[in-house]
Amino acid sequence: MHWWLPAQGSTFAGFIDTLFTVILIITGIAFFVVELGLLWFTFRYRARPGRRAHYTHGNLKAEVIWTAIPAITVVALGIVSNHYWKIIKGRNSVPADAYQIGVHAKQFEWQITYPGPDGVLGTADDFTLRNDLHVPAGRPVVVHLSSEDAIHSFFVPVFRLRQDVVPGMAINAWFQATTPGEYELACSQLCGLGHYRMRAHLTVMTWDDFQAWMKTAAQGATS
Amino acid sequence: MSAHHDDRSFIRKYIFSTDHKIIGIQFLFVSLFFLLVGGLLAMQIRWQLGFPGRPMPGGGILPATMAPGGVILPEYYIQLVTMHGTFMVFFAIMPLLVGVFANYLIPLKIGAHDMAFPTLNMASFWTALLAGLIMLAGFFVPDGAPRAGWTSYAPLSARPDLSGASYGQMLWCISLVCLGLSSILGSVNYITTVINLRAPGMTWFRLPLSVWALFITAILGLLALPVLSGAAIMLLFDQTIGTHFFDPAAGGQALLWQHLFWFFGHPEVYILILPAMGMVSDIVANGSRKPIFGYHSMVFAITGIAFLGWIVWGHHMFVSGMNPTLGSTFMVTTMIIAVPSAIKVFNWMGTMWRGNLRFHVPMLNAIGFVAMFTIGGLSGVFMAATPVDIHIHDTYFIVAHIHYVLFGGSLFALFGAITFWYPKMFGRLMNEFWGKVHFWLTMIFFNLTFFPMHILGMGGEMRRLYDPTQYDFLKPYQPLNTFISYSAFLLFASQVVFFVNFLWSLKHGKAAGNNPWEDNGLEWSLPSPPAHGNWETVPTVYRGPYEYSSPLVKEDYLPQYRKLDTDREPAMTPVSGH
Amino acid sequence: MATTAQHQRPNYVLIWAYLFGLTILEVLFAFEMPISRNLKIVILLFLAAWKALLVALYFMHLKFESSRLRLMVLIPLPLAVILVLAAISEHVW
Amino acid sequence: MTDATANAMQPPARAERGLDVYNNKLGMWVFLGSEVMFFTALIGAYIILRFGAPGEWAKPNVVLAVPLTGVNTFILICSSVSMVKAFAAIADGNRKMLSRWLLATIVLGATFVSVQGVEYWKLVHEGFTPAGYTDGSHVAELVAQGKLAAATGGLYGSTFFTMTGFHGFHVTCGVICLIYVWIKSLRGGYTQQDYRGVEVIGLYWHFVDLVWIILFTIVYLI
Ligand code: HEA
Ligand code: HEA
Ligand code: CUA
Ligand SMILES: [Cu+2]
Repeated sequence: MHWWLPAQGSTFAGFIDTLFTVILIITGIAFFVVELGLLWFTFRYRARPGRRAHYTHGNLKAEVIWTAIPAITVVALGIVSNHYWKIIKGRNSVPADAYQIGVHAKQFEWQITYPGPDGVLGTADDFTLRNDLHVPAGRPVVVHLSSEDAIHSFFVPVFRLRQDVVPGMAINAWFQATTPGEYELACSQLCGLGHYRMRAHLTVMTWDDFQAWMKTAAQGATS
Repeated sequence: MSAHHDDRSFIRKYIFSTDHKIIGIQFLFVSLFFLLVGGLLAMQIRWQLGFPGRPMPGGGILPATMAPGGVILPEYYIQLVTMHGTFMVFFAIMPLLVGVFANYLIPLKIGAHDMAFPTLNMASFWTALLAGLIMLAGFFVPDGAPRAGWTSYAPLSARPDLSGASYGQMLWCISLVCLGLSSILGSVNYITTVINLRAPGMTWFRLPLSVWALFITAILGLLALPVLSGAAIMLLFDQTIGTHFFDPAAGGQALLWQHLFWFFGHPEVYILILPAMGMVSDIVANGSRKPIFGYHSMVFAITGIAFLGWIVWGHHMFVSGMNPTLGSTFMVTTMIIAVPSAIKVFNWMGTMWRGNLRFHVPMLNAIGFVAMFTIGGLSGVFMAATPVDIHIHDTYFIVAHIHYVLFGGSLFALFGAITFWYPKMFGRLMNEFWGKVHFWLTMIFFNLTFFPMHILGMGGEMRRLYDPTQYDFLKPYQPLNTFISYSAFLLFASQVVFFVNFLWSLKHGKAAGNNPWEDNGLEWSLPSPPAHGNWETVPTVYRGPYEYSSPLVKEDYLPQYRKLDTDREPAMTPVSGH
Repeated sequence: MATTAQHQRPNYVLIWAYLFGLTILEVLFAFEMPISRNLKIVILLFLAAWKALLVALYFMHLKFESSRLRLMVLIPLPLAVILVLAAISEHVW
Repeated sequence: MTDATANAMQPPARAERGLDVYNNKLGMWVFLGSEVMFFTALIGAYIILRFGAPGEWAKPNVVLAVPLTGVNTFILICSSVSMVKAFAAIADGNRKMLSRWLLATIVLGATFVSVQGVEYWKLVHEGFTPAGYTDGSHVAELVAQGKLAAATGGLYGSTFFTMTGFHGFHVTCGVICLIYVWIKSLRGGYTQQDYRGVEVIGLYWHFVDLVWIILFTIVYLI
């Protein structure tokens, strides 16, 4: 069990985790200021006989300070976040040379369409596997997401990537895997009673392994 | 209006009453009942998550369509989650905050005989009850309860062939249309009352913050609920008469539902927190024996939250496939909403600073509120940052957030508020000792239950997941899930203390007297409980609501209705008594 | 308020004539005018808004109400616009 | 106990404190605010769906009969005038004219709903329903001839019937309330000193008229 975020498996993971840490530090400071402050006050200013509270209606300077500091912090946070957001999901974020894979979601399975050995989706050598996603590491991959019925969600924790798969919409999501290995693809949007078992194997392979796998898999699928 | 001579029959007095206080108390009992229902559903959720596939103790009484032999079925699990969320949000917390306290407090705190429209008020209660019963009926219809989550995302919710629930899903829509009607009637009433029926001298900036919060909440409810009703009606039509609003196969849009729902939904979550914040402000000032710190900025913060609340709804849809530029816009607005919340948190601390703190049970719960709401609010900042939300959206990180703001926030505030105004409602105080026991047990087990959920969420455990052990990467987390479940059971058990204390004190509590907390509000000038019509002639207000430890008087409180020699009569003349 | 309405009573028949005329104009624009579709839509919306305003100002007496009430009545409108604009942004840019 | 609780204030004798607007009227305005949001949901859904529609939307006057609805619009506008006339009458203390104008409003309103009923009946008969175009019907033929976009058929029916249906429902509620007010007026329930009921129902009625003005333009003409 991890007490922290899962292993990092894509180029997004680095900066998402960093951003997470930065926010944790900022909110952590706010957390300690508030919680320790509360504790201190409850101890320091508890009622004692003969004491009387300090009669005041506020202090403009203090209020301006504790309005301004969070305001500046969160706006800065927003600007920084937006930079990374645009890299991951921005309108034209998908790299032009991304390797294309079709992912069709339906209750309750993932149908993965590979471009076949020629590397081009929509040609005769395309083939489709059920619940078995293989992707090459070290180069951008774009998944063309489509749904048959309800809304599903394409979620790979190690990639830090999630994208809803909405019927009636053609949505692309991209990533670049870094570490070959065996992982899992999960459906993370409630899509019916079988939602909990809508899971696929995810295998990240080096480019050479992937090419080799692609050849055999294409043969296996057509024969 | 005669306050003493009361010759109404029992039915007019306690059942079909138009007295705002009775209606508030009716809401109290009904919504506590629904809170209990929601809690029982949560326990079943926790059983399944802690011990997947094992027969639930006592689960044998459930029919085989839900839990054969006590083993919860996937379809029943989704019903549990859906109904838990729906009941807690719509039928427990919202009526507890708005139904109970807007009704009970507004006229008493502004010095009015009753609501502006007492009959509408009664109608509002009965429609709400009807709505709750319709929702509950979901469990008893063929195919069982609705099962698309409390957010009812279309097209899952629109098509019985996808969700497997036809009648239940329709009942969900019908019930929420009823609830919308009830809320709108209530809001019309609260808004009119606050604007028109304030006692002489009760200027806008002498209103207690609880009234301010309830007033702003009423505006949110007035404008948000009809959007939900409209959306629910369209969804109902999709289910019944074959329209295609949310059906992409015929040109409809799945995201349309999400836009409509969250356009309602986000203001809704502020409906669920603003009244709590308002009442906490009252209680913190009282417990600190100090004027609230920065009254005006508190008011502006409430208004600011309410305004910003309308333009952040897209933060629930960051990864929904919505236009990414909108995502950026909503991220910024969402971030900014932390600012007025910060003002409120720091002003509560400012109120306690150099106070003379009395730790009565309401005060403990109010401090608990500030502490827990802060955690929940801060976890909101993680989700507001779009890149981070990509990873934690729809995981237990969100579930943790929900419960920190709604349980740690709203419900703690409610425990405080109920204890605080209980003596006014029933003439008796709740037991102090058991109140403290309840507070500490709840505080401990609440955190043990919900804090670890952040870890689960970071690890990627999805929400609404029947059986996490299906996934290899979640298997290692199972001990943590089991731990959470044990904590949740103990959390529920701790609520028994409250339950017993509440009921026991009705009869055996210490007699309260008019003003047991030495508070400044107008309601404390009345006997406990106040008679029908509240006042012979409405009181006159001479000052703001938070004059604690004022140098003008020897006591450490100075009620709004107390006239000092130096006070002048307010310019507004009282409404002629009759 | 009743008293104000008494003192400054608008000519209701005139308003009626306006509404009638504008409706005719609308139908004409919708079907008889050889103008571009977008311009047509803009003109039609403008005419509809004009009619709606007439009803609100004169029949509902908003013209004679306090500015505070008028302001209050306006609150929902920006919300409506925000909702629709955000949701169609998908298809517009 | 008297029923006097908070409603005891009689205009124009004196308004309550606050906005200088008496409770019932303020309450109605506030309620209308929620009505705006309700119609925002319905009309907004229509606009959003129409913008995102995969095919072209139906041209005006192909499925829906604009002349008939034009007349109906005229009727509803007239009913607004008769309503405001009723209000003016009682403000002058003329109770007889109040009842007459109210009756006229009721008749006009009922006519509007009836015409709408006829329209619905005709449309459904021609094959245009909330669920789309029924097979083999007149409208389906239009689609076959290419005069009507097939892709948006379902949405067109869904949005049209929902929006106009709920508007019609509001008119019907208005008529029922007006009948109540009318009966009360016959019994002398309104005087020059207190005619709140007339003013409040009038606000509602004009609002419904206003919604129709918008609907007529964006549903029938654009
Ligand atoms: C009472 C209810 C309530 C409240 C008050 C809030 C308050 C906030 N919420 Fe929450 N939210 C919910 C109830 C609530 N929420 C619910 C029920 C859901 C889930 C719905 C579902 O999908 O089922 C949800 C989901 C939700 C999401 C969607 C997550 C997802 O699905 O991916 C987001 C994303 O931005 C979010 C953000 C916020 C933010 C930024 C606030 C802010 O208002 C919080 C502001 C408060 C603070 C920040 C703390 C105090 C401030 C300080 C101590 C100052 C210092 C702070 C800084 C410098 C940062 N919430
Ligand atoms: C106010 C709101 C609220 C409250 C209080 C709670 C309380 C609890 N919730 Fe829940 N929860 C939600 C709102 C709330 N929840 C929402 C909105 C969701 C999302 C739903 C969705 O995904 O659609 C959710 C989802 C949710 C999940 C995620 C399920 C999933 O995604 O698969 C879980 C899992 O553990 C959970 C657990 C619990 C537990 C253990 C409690 C415990 O705290 C319960 C403890 C028991 C009580 C609080 C009852 C006490 C009773 C009384 C005090 C009555 C006294 C009576 C008298 C005096 C007459 N909740
Ligand atoms: Cu597919 Cu959940
Ligand atoms: Cu939100």
